[in-house]
Amino acid sequence: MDFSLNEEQRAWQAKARKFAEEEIRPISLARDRIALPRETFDWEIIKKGSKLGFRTAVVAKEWGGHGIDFVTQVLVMEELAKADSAIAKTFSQCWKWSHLIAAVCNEEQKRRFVPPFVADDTYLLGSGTTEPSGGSDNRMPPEDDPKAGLRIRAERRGDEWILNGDKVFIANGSVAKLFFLQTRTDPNVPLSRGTTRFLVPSDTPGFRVGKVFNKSGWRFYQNAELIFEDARVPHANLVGEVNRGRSSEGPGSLFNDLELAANAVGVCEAACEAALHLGQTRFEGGRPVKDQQIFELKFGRMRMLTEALRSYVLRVAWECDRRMRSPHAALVTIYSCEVIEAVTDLAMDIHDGAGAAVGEGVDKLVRDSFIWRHLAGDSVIRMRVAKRLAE
Amino acid sequence: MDFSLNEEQRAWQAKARKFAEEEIRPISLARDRIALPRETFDWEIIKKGSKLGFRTAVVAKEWGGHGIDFVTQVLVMEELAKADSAIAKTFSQCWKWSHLIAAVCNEEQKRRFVPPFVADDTYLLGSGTTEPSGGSDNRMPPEDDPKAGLRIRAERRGDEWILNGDKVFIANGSVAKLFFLQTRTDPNVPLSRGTTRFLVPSDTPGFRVGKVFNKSGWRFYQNAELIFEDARVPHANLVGEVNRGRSSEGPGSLFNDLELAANAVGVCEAACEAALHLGQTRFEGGRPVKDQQIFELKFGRMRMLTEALRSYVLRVAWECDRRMRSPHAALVTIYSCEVIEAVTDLAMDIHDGAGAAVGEGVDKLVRDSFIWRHLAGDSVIRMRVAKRLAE
Amino acid sequence: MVDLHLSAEQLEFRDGVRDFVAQELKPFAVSPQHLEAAERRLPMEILDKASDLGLRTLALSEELGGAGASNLTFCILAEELAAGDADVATVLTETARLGQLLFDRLMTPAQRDRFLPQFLSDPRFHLAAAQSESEAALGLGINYHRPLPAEVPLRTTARRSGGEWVINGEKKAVANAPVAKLFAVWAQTPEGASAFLVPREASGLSLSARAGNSHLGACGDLVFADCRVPAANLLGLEGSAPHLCAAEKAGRGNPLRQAIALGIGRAAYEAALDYARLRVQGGRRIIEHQAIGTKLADVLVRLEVARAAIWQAAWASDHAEAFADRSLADLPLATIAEVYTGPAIYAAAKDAAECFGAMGVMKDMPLQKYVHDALLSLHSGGGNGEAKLRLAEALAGYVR
Amino acid sequence: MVDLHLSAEQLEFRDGVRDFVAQELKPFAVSPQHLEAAERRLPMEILDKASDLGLRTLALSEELGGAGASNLTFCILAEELAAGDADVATVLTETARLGQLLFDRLMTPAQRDRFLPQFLSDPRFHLAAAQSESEAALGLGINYHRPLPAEVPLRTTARRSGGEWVINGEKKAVANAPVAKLFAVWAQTPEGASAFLVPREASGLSLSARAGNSHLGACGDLVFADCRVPAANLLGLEGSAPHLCAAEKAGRGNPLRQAIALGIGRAAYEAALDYARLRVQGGRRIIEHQAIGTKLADVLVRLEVARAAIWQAAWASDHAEAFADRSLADLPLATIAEVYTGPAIYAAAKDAAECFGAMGVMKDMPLQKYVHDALLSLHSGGGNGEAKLRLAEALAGYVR
Repeated sequence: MDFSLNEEQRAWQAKARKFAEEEIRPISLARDRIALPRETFDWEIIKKGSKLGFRTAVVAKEWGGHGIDFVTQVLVMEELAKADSAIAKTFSQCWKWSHLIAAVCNEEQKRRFVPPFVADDTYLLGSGTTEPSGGSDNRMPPEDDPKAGLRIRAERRGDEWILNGDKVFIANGSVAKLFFLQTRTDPNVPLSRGTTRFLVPSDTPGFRVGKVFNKSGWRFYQNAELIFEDARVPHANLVGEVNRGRSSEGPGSLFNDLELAANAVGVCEAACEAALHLGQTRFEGGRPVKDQQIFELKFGRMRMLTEALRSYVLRVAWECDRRMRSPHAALVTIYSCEVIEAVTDLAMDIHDGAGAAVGEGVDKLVRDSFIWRHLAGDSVIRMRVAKRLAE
Repeated sequence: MDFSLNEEQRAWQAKARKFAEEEIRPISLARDRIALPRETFDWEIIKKGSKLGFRTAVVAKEWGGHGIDFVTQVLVMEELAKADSAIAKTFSQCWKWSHLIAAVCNEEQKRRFVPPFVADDTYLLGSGTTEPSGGSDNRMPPEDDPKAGLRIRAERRGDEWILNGDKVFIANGSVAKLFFLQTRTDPNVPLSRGTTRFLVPSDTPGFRVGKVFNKSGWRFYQNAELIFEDARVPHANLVGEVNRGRSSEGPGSLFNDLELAANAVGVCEAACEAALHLGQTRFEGGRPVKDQQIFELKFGRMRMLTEALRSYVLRVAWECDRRMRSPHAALVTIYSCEVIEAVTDLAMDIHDGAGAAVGEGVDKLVRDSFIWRHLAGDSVIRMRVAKRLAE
Repeated sequence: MVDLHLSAEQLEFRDGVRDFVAQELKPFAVSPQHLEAAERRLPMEILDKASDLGLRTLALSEELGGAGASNLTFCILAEELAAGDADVATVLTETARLGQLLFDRLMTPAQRDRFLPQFLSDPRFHLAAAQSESEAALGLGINYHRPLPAEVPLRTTARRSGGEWVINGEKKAVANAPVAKLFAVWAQTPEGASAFLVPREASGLSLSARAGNSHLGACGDLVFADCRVPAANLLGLEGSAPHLCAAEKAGRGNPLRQAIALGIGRAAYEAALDYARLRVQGGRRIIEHQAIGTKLADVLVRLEVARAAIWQAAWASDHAEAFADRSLADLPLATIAEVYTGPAIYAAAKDAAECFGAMGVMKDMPLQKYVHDALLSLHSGGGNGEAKLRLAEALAGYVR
Repeated sequence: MVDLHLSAEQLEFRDGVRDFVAQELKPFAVSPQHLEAAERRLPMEILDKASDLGLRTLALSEELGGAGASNLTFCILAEELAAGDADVATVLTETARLGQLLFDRLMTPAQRDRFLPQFLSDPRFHLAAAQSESEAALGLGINYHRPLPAEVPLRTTARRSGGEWVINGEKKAVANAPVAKLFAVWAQTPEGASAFLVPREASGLSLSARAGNSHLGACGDLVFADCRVPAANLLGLEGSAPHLCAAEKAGRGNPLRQAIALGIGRAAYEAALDYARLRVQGGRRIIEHQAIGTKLADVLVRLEVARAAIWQAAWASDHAEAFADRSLADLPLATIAEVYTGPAIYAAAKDAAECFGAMGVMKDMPLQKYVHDALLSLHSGGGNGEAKLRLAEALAGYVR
C-alpha cells in the first residue's frame, strides 16, 4: 500500500493550486453575487483554465488531451473547488463526458467531436436527462411504470432522428457546445428498455436554450432548460444502440460519483481555512478564539471529517484507476454529501459564535454545499446504493 | 498511489480471519456473559493466538517476533475485532508496548525483557497511568497545576526505587507480566517535568493486583487496580530519563491511536454483517426486510461510515509505516469513536425495527463501542488534537 | 386558557414520590451490589411501600379505591419513579395502567367484585397483559399503506368447553409476568380475537421469568397448556379484543413509556451535574470548562424539551376536546413525543456518562445502567423506527 | 391546574392572522419575482394591513391602545406571521415588542404623550433599538465564568449640551432601522450607559439600509454625527441603561425569535407535505414511500417539540410565579427553547427542501428561502453557540 503521489500527480496538483489561488479565488465571491443567473458565468476563467489543460485534462493523449488518471483528477478537483466549487464543477463536467465519449462513442464520432473539443477553449460539454415531469422518476420502487420518466421523444425519419420535448436543470446547458441527450424511443416499455442516447451539438436545428435556472448555490454553474422542437439529429450521432441508452456506461459513471466527492473535499478545505483564519485572528476576552474549547471541538471535527472524506476519495480514485467496480464510488458520493454539509455548517457556527456576519463568503460555502443533497445525496440515491449492497 | 496489499499482508489478514472465525467468534458471546469480571478472561484463546504469532506480531524479527508493519497490524486488528473487540484489544495491547520497548528501552532492558516475552505464550504487557484521583488530570486548561495528576510516588533508595500508591483501570492489569508504569518523581513541579517511567514486572516485591473492574463493555478485557506498597524496582528498570517520563514516545504513541481505530473497523464490520443477515433472513409483510426503504437507508449508512473509516485507517497506517508524524493518527481515533457508535446504534435500530430481541449479540457490539467514547473520543482528547491543528 | 400551574394535589403527590425515591428507591438503585448483579432484581419490599403510597393503584378511579390520577399526573409521577429506578417505575406503571383499563373500563361489575378486593388489599397484586405475539409481521409501511391481505389470527387459542374456556399457546416477553397475579390474555376463538382474565394460579398456566437485563421492569414468557378459566372470565364480548384498547385514537394515548425514559435521562443528568460541579481539572471545576458546560447544556435541553412534549401529549390524552376546539393540532401527539424522546434520552445518557471518564462504563457505577436503560427504552415497544412509520402513515392520511 | 386550551380570544386572533397570511402575505412571499430579487423587499402595503389588524401594537397594553397580548399570544401570532413571511414577522414583532417595552415600561408620561399618538395613528410608525455594539467581546465562558476585568464602555457617546444631548458614534446592523420612526439608542455618558429616544428626523442621524439577504426583516446601520435630541428624551435615569431591559431574569424572556423560526419551519413542512401528497414516483405518492414518509415525520416532530418548548417558555415569561410554586423547574426556559429550536428548524427546513429534488435549490421556489431564513435565524442574536454557553453558565450557577 502506498499513498505517495507520483511526480506528474504532484505537478498537476501544484498547477491547479496556483490557478485556483491566483485566478479563481479572486473572482469567486463577485460571481456568486451577480443576481442574474445567466450572467454569473465568466468565459475568461474558462479560457484561462482551458489553456492550462483543465478543460481537456482527461481526454486521452492520443486525442490531444492530457489523459490524467483518476487520482490526478481528484487532486485537481480538490484544488479548484477549494477556490470555487461551481467553477471547478464546470471543468469537471467536461471530464465526465470526456470519459463517456471514450467509453461509448464509436471511432467516427470521436473523430468528429473530440478534435474540435480539444482545439476550442470555449467548447464545453453537457448532458441532458432531467425533464419537467421528472427524469428522476422511476427511481423509487415498487413499479417500473412505462408512463413514468423521460418523455422527450426521438423518432427516426430517414437518416435523422426528430426530437421533441424539454429538458430542465441541464448542467452547462447554456454554455455547452455538445450534449449527451437521453431520449425516449419507445414510450410503451419501462425506461430501462426504451431510452436512447444521442450526441446533440448546440447548433442543431430546432434546438434552443430556454431559461437559465437561478440557484441558491453553485451560482456560477449554468443549469438551463433545453428545448427541442422538431430538432433534427443525424443518425450518425446515435450513441450505442437504440433503446439501450441506460445500460452500462463504463468508467464515465464511475467518475460521475467521484468528481463530486473530490469537489466536496475542496469545499471542506476552504471551510477549514476560513474557520482557522477566524480562530487565529479574532480575539475575545483578550485571547484568540482558537484557544476556546468550543472552537477546538468544532474545528477539530471539521478537519476530522474532511480528512476522512479525502482518504475515502483517494481510495476510490485508485479503484477507478484499476477499473475496479465497487459500491465505493457511489458510497463516497453519499458520504461527501454528509461531510460537506456538516463541515460548512460548522464553519458557519464558528463564524457566528464569534460574531462575524453572515455573507462574508462562508455562507457561499453553505449554499454551495446544499447542492450536494439535491444532486447526490437524497434518499433515492442512498437507497439505490444500499440495494446493491444488500444483494 | 496504491492500495494493493502485498503478499505478506494478505497472508496475515487471512490467518487472522481464520483464527477469528474459528476460534474467537465461537467463544465471544459466552465470555461476554460471565458475570465476574475476573473470569471473563480465557488463557486458551491467548495461547492459541500467541502460537499463531498475534501476541508478538510487532516485535522485530531479530528479537524473535514477526515485525509486521502498521498496515498489516491494521488488517489483523480488523479481522480479530470483527469476532471480538475485547479479545483483539488484549493482543494489540501487547503490540502497543512492544512498540514502546523498541522505541525507548535501552539494549540491556531489551535483552532482559524481550526474549522472555517472546518465549512465553502467556506473557502479556500492560501500562499504568491512571490513578484514583485521575491520571487524566491536568488534561484540561487553563493551568498546569503541580498538585494535580499522578500521585504514585517513586523515590530512589540506593540501586532501587521505592514505589507507593495505586493505579486504577489498568489494561491487562490482572494478566500482564510486565508493566510500563508512570510515577511521580518530583511532586513540586507540573506533571510534564516530574514524571518517570519504569518497567515493573508483576512479581515485583510490594506489588499486587487489586480489584478487576467490572465494565459494561469489553468484558473480556481486564482492567485492574495495581497496588504498590513499598514496591522495590531496580534502577536498571528506569526507562529513559528521570522526570522525563512524559516526553515523546516514538512510534508507540502513533500506534496507540491506530489500534483502536482499526479495532473499530472490525466492530463495524460485525455490525454490518449482523444487519445484512437480518435483512436477508427476516420477512415482514411477506418480503425480506432488506427490501424496505428504511432498511436500505440505515444499512447503506452503516456501510458508508465503515468504509470511510477503513479508508482513513489505511491511510494513517501507511503514514505510520513511513514514520510520518501527522495529526491524522489522533484524528482517525476520534473519528473511529463517532463511527463505531453510529454504526452499532444503527445495527440495533435495524434489529429493533424488525422485532428482534435485545441481547442477541448486537447489544454487545453497542456496549463494546461505548468504550471508545470513554477511552479515545471524549472532549478532552478532541480538544488536545484540535489545539495542535490550530497552531 | 393556557395554564401550566400544577395543582396543589399534583405538587404534593410529586413531593411525596420524590421523598420516597430519595429515601428508599435511589439508595437501592445505585448500590453497587444491585448494579453489578448479572440479573435485575426487583426490590419487593420497596414495591410494597410504593403500593402503600398509592402508586400501584394510581390511575384506578377514586370510586373504585384508587387515586384517580389523570394521565398527566401519571406521567409526572412515572418520571419521578424512573429517576429513582426504571425497573420499579416500569412495573408500577404497568400495573397502574392496567388497573384503570381492566377495573374501570373493561370488567363487568361481577368480574370487578371477584378481583378488585384482592387487587386493593394485596400490595403485591400486580397486573399483566399478554396481548401481542411478537413476531406478528406488521410490515408497517412496506405495503405502501395498503392493508395486508388478511388479518393474521392469534396463534394462542381458546375454546369453550362446558363452563370453561381452555387456552393453549404461548406469549413471549410479557411485561410484569413474573409479578402479576392476574393476566389479561388475548387468544383466538371462533368469533375472533378475544380477551380473558387468567389468574396466576389457573391450572395449565406456567411462567418463566426472563433473566438478564434485556428488558426494563419484570418480563417473562407464558405457556398455556389446556389452561382453564371459568366462562365468566371472558373480557367484553367474544371477538371484541381488537377494540378493547382502541378507545383512544391512534397516537393519542398516554406517553408513559416516554415519561419513564425521561426519568432515566434525568437520573443521568443529575449525576453528571453533581459530578461536574465537584470534580476539578486544570484548576477549575469541570462544569466551568466550555466543553463540559455545553455538553451538559445539550443534555438538559433534551430533557426539558422532551418533558414539554410529553406533558403536552399526556394532557391531550386527558382532554380530547382540545383537538376539536383547535387548541391542539390534529396530530398523534403521543407518537410525536415518542419519536423525539427515545433517541434524545439515549443521546443524553451517553453524553452524561461521558463526563465521568472511565467510570462511565463501570458496572458498579450507575452511569452505564442509565445508558443501558435508555437503550432498552429506545428499543422497547415497536421501537423508534416503528413509531416513525406510524407517524408517516398518519401524515399520508392512512388509517389502519 | 394544567390547561392547554387556548382562549376564545386567542383562537379568534389566530384565525384572523391565518386568514391575513393566506390572503395577503403568503401570495406575496412565494411569488417568484419576490423570491428571485437580489435584495429583500418589505411589502409596505401588506405591513399597513397588518397594522390595521393590530399586529404592530400587539403587545402594547390595552390602556394605551394596544391589544395587550400576553407573551404566549405574541408567540402564537409571530409563528403564524412567519409561516407567511419571516421578514414581515420580524419587523412587526420587533416593533410590537419595543412598543410594549418603551411605552408601557420605560417612558415617562410626558414622553408617552409626545410619541404615543403618532405611534398609534401611523401604520408605518415602527420602532428600533440601537443597543449593542456588535464586536463587544463577550468572551462568554472563556474566562471560566469569572467577570471580565472591566465593563467595556460603549463607543457611542452622548454629552449634555444645554437643553440637549449630543450623540456621536455608530451602531451597526440595527434591526428595523430602515423602517423605524423612533429609535431607542444606547450611548455612554459620564454616568455610564444611558438610553435616549431619537426620532428618525433628528438632526445628525443618518441611516443606511443593509442590502442583500443576510438578515431577517429590515436591518440598517446608524451614524450619529453630533446628533441632537432634547434633554427630555433621556429614557430612565442617566447611567441606568444596563438595567432597562433586565427586568426579566436571564433566559426567562419571551422566545419570540424561536417562534419566528418555528413559523419558517412550518412553512417548509407544509410545502413539503403538500408536494409529497401529490407527486408520484414509482406509481405511488411519494409520501407513501418509507423514505419520504419518515423524513416528513422527522420534520414534523422537530416542529411540534419546538412548539411545546416555546409555548412553555412564553407562558412562563408571563407567569414568573410558576417558578416559585415549583410548577416549572427553575431553569432559563427561553434559552432552552432557543438552543433546541435553531438547529432543529434548520435541519427541518433542509429535510423538507430535499423532498423537492432540484427544485429545492431554485431561487424562484420558496424552499431555498425557507432554508436560508432558517439559517439566518439560527445564527441571529448571539447564535446558538452563545445560547449554549449562557445555559452552561446557568448550570454552573454563575450569574453575570
